[in-house]
Amino acid sequence: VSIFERKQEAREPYFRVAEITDTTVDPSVWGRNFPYQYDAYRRTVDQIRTRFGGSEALPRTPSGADPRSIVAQSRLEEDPRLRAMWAGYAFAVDFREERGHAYMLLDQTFTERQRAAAQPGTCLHCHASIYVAYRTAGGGDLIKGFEVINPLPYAEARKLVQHPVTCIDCHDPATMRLRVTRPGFIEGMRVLMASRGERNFDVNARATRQEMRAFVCGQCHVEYYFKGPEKRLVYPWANGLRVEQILAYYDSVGHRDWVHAKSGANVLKAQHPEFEMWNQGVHAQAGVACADCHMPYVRVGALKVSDHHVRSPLLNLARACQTCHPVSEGELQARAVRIQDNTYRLRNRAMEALVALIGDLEAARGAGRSDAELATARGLQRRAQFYLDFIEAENSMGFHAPQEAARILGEAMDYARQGQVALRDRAFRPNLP
Amino acid sequence: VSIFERKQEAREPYFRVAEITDTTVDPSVWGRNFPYQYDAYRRTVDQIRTRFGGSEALPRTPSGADPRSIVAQSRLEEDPRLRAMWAGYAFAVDFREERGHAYMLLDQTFTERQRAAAQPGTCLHCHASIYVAYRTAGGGDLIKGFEVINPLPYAEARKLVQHPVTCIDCHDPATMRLRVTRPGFIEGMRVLMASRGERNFDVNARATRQEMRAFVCGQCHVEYYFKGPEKRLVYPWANGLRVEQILAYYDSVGHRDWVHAKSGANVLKAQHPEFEMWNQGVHAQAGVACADCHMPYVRVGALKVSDHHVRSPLLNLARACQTCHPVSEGELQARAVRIQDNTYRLRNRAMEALVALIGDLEAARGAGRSDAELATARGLQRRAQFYLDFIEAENSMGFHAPQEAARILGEAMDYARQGQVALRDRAFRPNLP
Amino acid sequence: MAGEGAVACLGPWGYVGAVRLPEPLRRYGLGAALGLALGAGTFTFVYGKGISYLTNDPAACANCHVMKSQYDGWLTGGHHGAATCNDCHTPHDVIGKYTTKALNGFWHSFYFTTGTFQEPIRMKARNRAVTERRCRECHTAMVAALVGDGTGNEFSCVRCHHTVGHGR
Ligand code: HEC
Ligand code: HEC
Ligand code: HEC
Ligand code: HEC
Ligand code: HEC
Ligand code: HEC
Ligand code: HEC
Ligand code: HEC
Ligand code: HEC
Ligand code: HEC
Ligand code: HEC
Ligand code: HEC
Ligand code: HEC
Ligand code: HEC
Ligand SMILES: [Ca+2]
Ligand SMILES: [Ca+2]
Repeated sequence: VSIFERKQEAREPYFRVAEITDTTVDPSVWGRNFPYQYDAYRRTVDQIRTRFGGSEALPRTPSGADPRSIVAQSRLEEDPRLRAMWAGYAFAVDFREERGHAYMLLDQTFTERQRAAAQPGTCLHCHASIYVAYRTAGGGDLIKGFEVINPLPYAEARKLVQHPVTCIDCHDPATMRLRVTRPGFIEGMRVLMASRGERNFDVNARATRQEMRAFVCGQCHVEYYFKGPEKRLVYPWANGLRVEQILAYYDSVGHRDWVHAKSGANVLKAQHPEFEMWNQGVHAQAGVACADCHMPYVRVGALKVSDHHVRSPLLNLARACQTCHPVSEGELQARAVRIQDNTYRLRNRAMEALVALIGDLEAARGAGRSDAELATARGLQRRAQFYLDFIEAENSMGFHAPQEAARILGEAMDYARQGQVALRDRAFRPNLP
Repeated sequence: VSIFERKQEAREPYFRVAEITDTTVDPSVWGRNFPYQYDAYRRTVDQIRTRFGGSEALPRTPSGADPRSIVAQSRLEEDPRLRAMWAGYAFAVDFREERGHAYMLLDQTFTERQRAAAQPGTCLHCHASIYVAYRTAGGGDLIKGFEVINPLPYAEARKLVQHPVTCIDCHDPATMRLRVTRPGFIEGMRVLMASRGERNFDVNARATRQEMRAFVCGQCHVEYYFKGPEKRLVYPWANGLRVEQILAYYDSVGHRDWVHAKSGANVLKAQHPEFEMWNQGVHAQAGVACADCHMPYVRVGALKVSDHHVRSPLLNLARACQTCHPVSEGELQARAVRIQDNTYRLRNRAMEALVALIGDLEAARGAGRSDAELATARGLQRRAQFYLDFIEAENSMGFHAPQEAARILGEAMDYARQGQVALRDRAFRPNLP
Repeated sequence: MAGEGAVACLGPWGYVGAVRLPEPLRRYGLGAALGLALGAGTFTFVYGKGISYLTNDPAACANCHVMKSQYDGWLTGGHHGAATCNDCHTPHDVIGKYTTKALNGFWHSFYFTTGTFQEPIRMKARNRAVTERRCRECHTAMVAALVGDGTGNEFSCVRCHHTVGHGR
């Protein structure tokens, strides 16, 4: 590249060679206008492992039911205690390390969890470019389309989409400005802000640009559940984003994800609460958004573009961190890994406590003790397990909010061990939050 | 004036009007050469409270035994559960919020802990300008003097000193360079470095200037115990600075501070491990020293000097934090307090767990259960209590190392609750580190 | 700085110091790359207004867009009326000044043209030492009491004042 081109580029960032509208799903069409972003976007197929993140590319023999020739490593094999924690739920059958965005639709379609239980159309909310499909199904109305697609059987809904998350899910095609397109997030933010005294919050109208750099990710990287027979996707934020506020919400609506196969407790599965945990950390407090670390600016000639190769920042420390932290990559790596190692050790302690409680409950049940006798301990299992899973399911191994992650794991141990006491002492009164 | 002299002048902005030597204890003499530092040093008499730090000036009626007309607030009254934790130990009689350096000798001399138990000369190591006294008592040999003064009865040793910590304790009078003068720290660093493979570590010879800006504080703001009948002051760092490494050391030498009055357990008191905890935080990892926050630079006319008014940085946010963190004071305050509030809530949960275990042990003992039956639970009390006290006694309410503080409190709960299980189930095998 | 992938660097005034070889030189070999480097570097130095290095006008530094954020930061920063880029980034003495300018000018042009520099751009040890000295030269009086222990065991100003030049 010669210097002439560089000067040139600074003045002429891109050409609109293709027309894109609010129904253009295919990213390759957008890519004709924005080749740098598109090229990077396609690189989310890369699989590189970090100590706790990224992913490993494991070859497998494709079968009729699952044609994938490469999958990410199984987390169940890495830590078999997870099977005890999720006994009786589809997650105990298949749960893998997540990988790049390119795989989201494939991995959802072919996970064994699909065969272990019948899944609804709701699943696609976060695994496909479904914005246009919602609008079409709703006759132009996003929310209506959402309500139409949610209760469909997965296989049927699956026919309505073709791509993993694409440009249109995060961008307004006319201005390229960020926007959120996901009903779950739009409604979740509305109840959250209502709990803070703001009624009828409209996230697309109200969010700042910097907030949007986190909100587009918060569309999917959040805890959720399917509400009622209509299988509506709901983000459980009516009381706030902290783990105890979310659990209080589930308790208040009497929700359980399943009945634990060993203990008989009404338990919950936490799922990727990155957005919620990030919110509790000092980075969020300082206004640092997901995109700052996961899509840092990269220079292409004279232009600065956002790296659309969304991935682990630990594979990209210079750009992801050094803009703000003027220290060496080795030092940054060390700081992150220290936080993660601390979290990991504590997670393992908490896992021991939980598995011990589950074992005790199983034994007590086997010994024929009544549901009434087991109620307190089961309640404590529900709580301990949700807290532990909140960190287990969060994908940064504590990095997004180090103190909060340790706090939650600490409390998880407190509840699990109290459950063990309760099983041995009917007079015991637990100390809840 | 020749150009040479000009350079000299610029390098030495002070007039050496008074001669100071390695026996000049009186800070007012040093103050004639270094008036800015001396004036600030004297302001450590100020008492202002922050949410968790600083101190409150409470008036009291002086008595013959205790002539102080103002003391800091009692921590025992703020949280009576502390009396249960320390039952049978002098700390359950009197324990107050610490205040400025100006009070250290006074507060030590007149604390009721002096009357609750006979204290040795060792105490003075950290509450008086004792460097010259050690050298004198040792005939010029610092360590020898230390060994002479340690076993003296407190009242006798007390006569050998007059000042709280002064200039000579941290500075070389000839060059004004920082130095450490405390045998406890010198020996502590030696065993610590030996555990990392470095033999015969001489801290004064080896430390960088930046390290010294923390080491001078680490002379006193550390966990310690009195070893053997010679009452030698020992910093328990032979395995490292983390709480479990310190406890492992105490276990290996069979040390206990006292036998718990309610439970009969062999327990330990943790004391102000600021240096140890700071070491686990991201600030230390980034090379930020105690003096950076507690003695930030301050402008006096055309000069800038280190603020010798050592105090809570939350009373001085602009200088203590803003140079490194270019955000508003309100925002900095919010970040610190959020960390502290999180720690405080977790500390309270851990306190509940510990007090519950102590209650159970007391009841079991009252019911006549044998020492053998109580052994496991008592061991767990020792561990839980030391962990909790490590954070309780650390004076930053988690700020110095937020994640580590939460980690330790979390483990404290795990051990305390396991103790409760053990009391109810003789077959129970605890999960230790 | 010397070590693997480093060579002694001859500036216009003789031996200057060891310079870490950039990636392309290490990859393609010194001899072949040097010709290319000189050609490309000189070309950019002229066309890309590398000559800016020889002036004191901060706007000249911003001739390279990769210096723009620093320029913008400097415009609104505390040193705007007090120090130019070169005041902080080149030594005070004449020889040192032009050696630094020539070295920086050459390498920056080279990197800029080949596009091989790592981003975000980080100040390297040699330039850091220059800047640290410059702080002390202007602020002698202010910091005399702090750095005057004569041990050479001085600590970094930028450790705390990392935002002074152009923010971060
Ligand atoms: C200050 C930087 C930073 C911010 C802000 C941030 N993250 Fe992360 N994130 C990280 C780091 C570091 C990791 C750990 C990566 C690893 O272990 O390889 C991580 C891990 C992840 C992972 C798992 C990645 C993997 O490779 O397996 C996901 C998913 C994720 N973050 C999503 C988010 C979302 C969503 C947000 C905003 C709500 C966010 N992050 C905000 C730095 C950040
Ligand atoms: C439409 C839903 C959706 C949106 C929007 C979304 N993600 Fe994801 N993300 C996923 C899914 C699903 C996966 C897992 C894919 C798989 O494992 O097959 C994933 C995976 C990731 C990973 C893991 C990559 C790895 O190598 O392990 C990171 C990091 C990540 N997302 C960050 C982000 C960030 C940052 C944003 C916003 C800029 C974002 N995501 C927006 C659904 C989404
Ligand atoms: C609220 C958004 C959301 C919904 C709804 C959702 N997912 Fe995901 N899914 C994600 C995100 C984000 C990831 C990546 C992070 C992770 O794996 O923890 C992911 C990862 C996955 C993965 C790869 C990792 C693994 O767990 O093996 C599979 C498979 C998957 N989801 C299947 C499903 C199925 C099946 C459903 C419906 C029952 C579903 N998802 C519903 C957001 C969602
Ligand atoms: C998961 C969300 C997400 C998806 C999917 C996504 N982008 Fe982006 N995009 C972002 C974010 C975040 C930014 C930064 C915007 C800002 O700072 O305001 C961005 C910025 C851009 C910009 C502005 C220039 C820049 O690079 O900062 C362009 C152009 C762009 N994206 C094009 C695309 C194209 C083309 C695709 C599809 C191939 C795409 N984006 C897919 C999140 C996304
Ligand atoms: C856009 C700015 C920005 C980016 C990008 C960024 N950080 Fe930070 N980071 C901050 C700020 C601000 C703080 C809060 C302390 C401060 O003010 O310096 C912080 C704090 C931290 C801390 C203190 C620990 C804590 O409590 O979370 C660590 C460790 C850290 N960052 C590592 C990283 C790493 C690793 C990356 C890259 C993956 C990164 N940061 C990316 C701005 C950033
Ligand atoms: C990055 C800044 C920082 C560093 C470095 C630091 N501290 Fe602190 N320290 C604080 C803050 C903030 C508090 C909380 C003050 C409060 O609650 O009012 C605190 C509290 C304290 C307190 C209690 C003060 C009071 O007002 O009651 C002591 C004693 C203390 N620190 C000693 C040390 C020692 C010794 C070191 C080094 C080993 C150190 N600190 C390192 C910021 C720091
Ligand atoms: C010779 C022992 C000794 C040394 C050296 C020492 N301290 Fe202290 N420090 C004390 C004692 C004792 C107290 C409590 C005095 C009291 O409550 O009467 C104290 C109190 C404090 C307080 C609490 C003030 C308040 O308002 O609550 C802070 C902050 C503090 N020290 C920081 C430091 C720092 C920073 C250094 C090093 C620059 C240092 N100390 C060096 C013994 C020492
Ligand atoms: C290793 C250093 C060290 C030794 C030895 C030491 N102290 Fe202290 N002491 C401190 C520090 C540092 C503080 C301030 C921090 C705090 O209070 O936690 C303090 C605070 C105090 C206070 C004020 C707060 C309170 O606890 O009420 C009293 C009183 C006190 N010490 C008495 C004693 C007595 C009596 C002894 C001997 C049995 C002793 N100290 C031995 C370092 C020491
Ligand atoms: C508890 C430790 C401690 C005590 C006591 C102490 N100083 Fe200091 N002093 C420091 C530290 C830390 C520095 C910073 C030194 C450095 O950065 O190398 C310092 C720096 C100085 C300096 C150099 C200029 C400056 O302000 O940074 C002078 C002069 C000085 N102190 C005088 C005194 C005098 C006079 C007294 C007694 C009235 C005194 N000091 C007591 C810790 C102490
Ligand atoms: C440990 C942190 C630290 C280091 C290292 C440091 N400074 Fe400072 N500096 C400060 C603080 C804090 C202030 C603010 C003092 C005030 O506001 O009273 C300051 C103030 C100044 C000022 C006066 C600012 C004004 O408002 O006029 C100058 C000039 C300065 N420093 C230059 C330097 C130089 C040159 C060095 C290196 C020799 C240096 N500093 C090293 C923390 C530091
Ligand atoms: C000499 C520089 C310096 C000083 C002074 C300083 N900090 Fe920091 N602080 C850092 C660095 C470096 C980090 C690590 C993250 C980063 O690189 O920004 C950090 C991290 C933090 C964090 C992240 C949380 C964590 O994990 O501990 C907070 C909060 C914070 N600082 C608050 C403060 C406050 C409040 C003060 C003043 C009492 C202060 N800092 C003084 C340099 C400093
Ligand atoms: C020809 C384009 C160009 C011009 C003109 C330019 N720079 Fe640079 N500069 C660069 C590039 C490219 C780099 C990155 C090189 C690297 O990382 O080694 C850089 C890096 C730097 C660095 C940090 C690199 C190091 O080695 O420490 C400093 C400081 C700097 N420039 C200052 C200046 C100043 C001052 C001026 C004006 C007198 C200036 N630059 C003019 C292109 C330029
Ligand atoms: C060419 C002379 C010169 C150089 C070189 C210089 N300064 Fe300054 N600096 C000044 C002057 C003059 C002021 C007063 C500016 C004002 O008050 O507007 C100043 C102001 C400051 C201030 C207070 C204002 C602010 O921006 O925060 C600090 C701190 C400071 N300098 C630190 C430094 C440091 C650190 C360096 C080296 C990295 C440095 N200076 C290099 C001349 C210089
Ligand atoms: C008052 C002193 C001062 C002035 C004036 C100044 N700089 Fe800097 N510059 C610094 C310091 C200090 C750093 C190192 C920052 C760090 O390490 O965080 C730096 C770093 C840099 C870097 C490397 C990027 C980095 O963060 O390491 C570049 C490029 C640069 N300066 C260019 C310029 C340009 C161009 C100008 C004029 C528009 C300028 N500087 C003016 C003090 C200054
Ligand atoms: Ca992954
Ligand atoms: Ca205090």
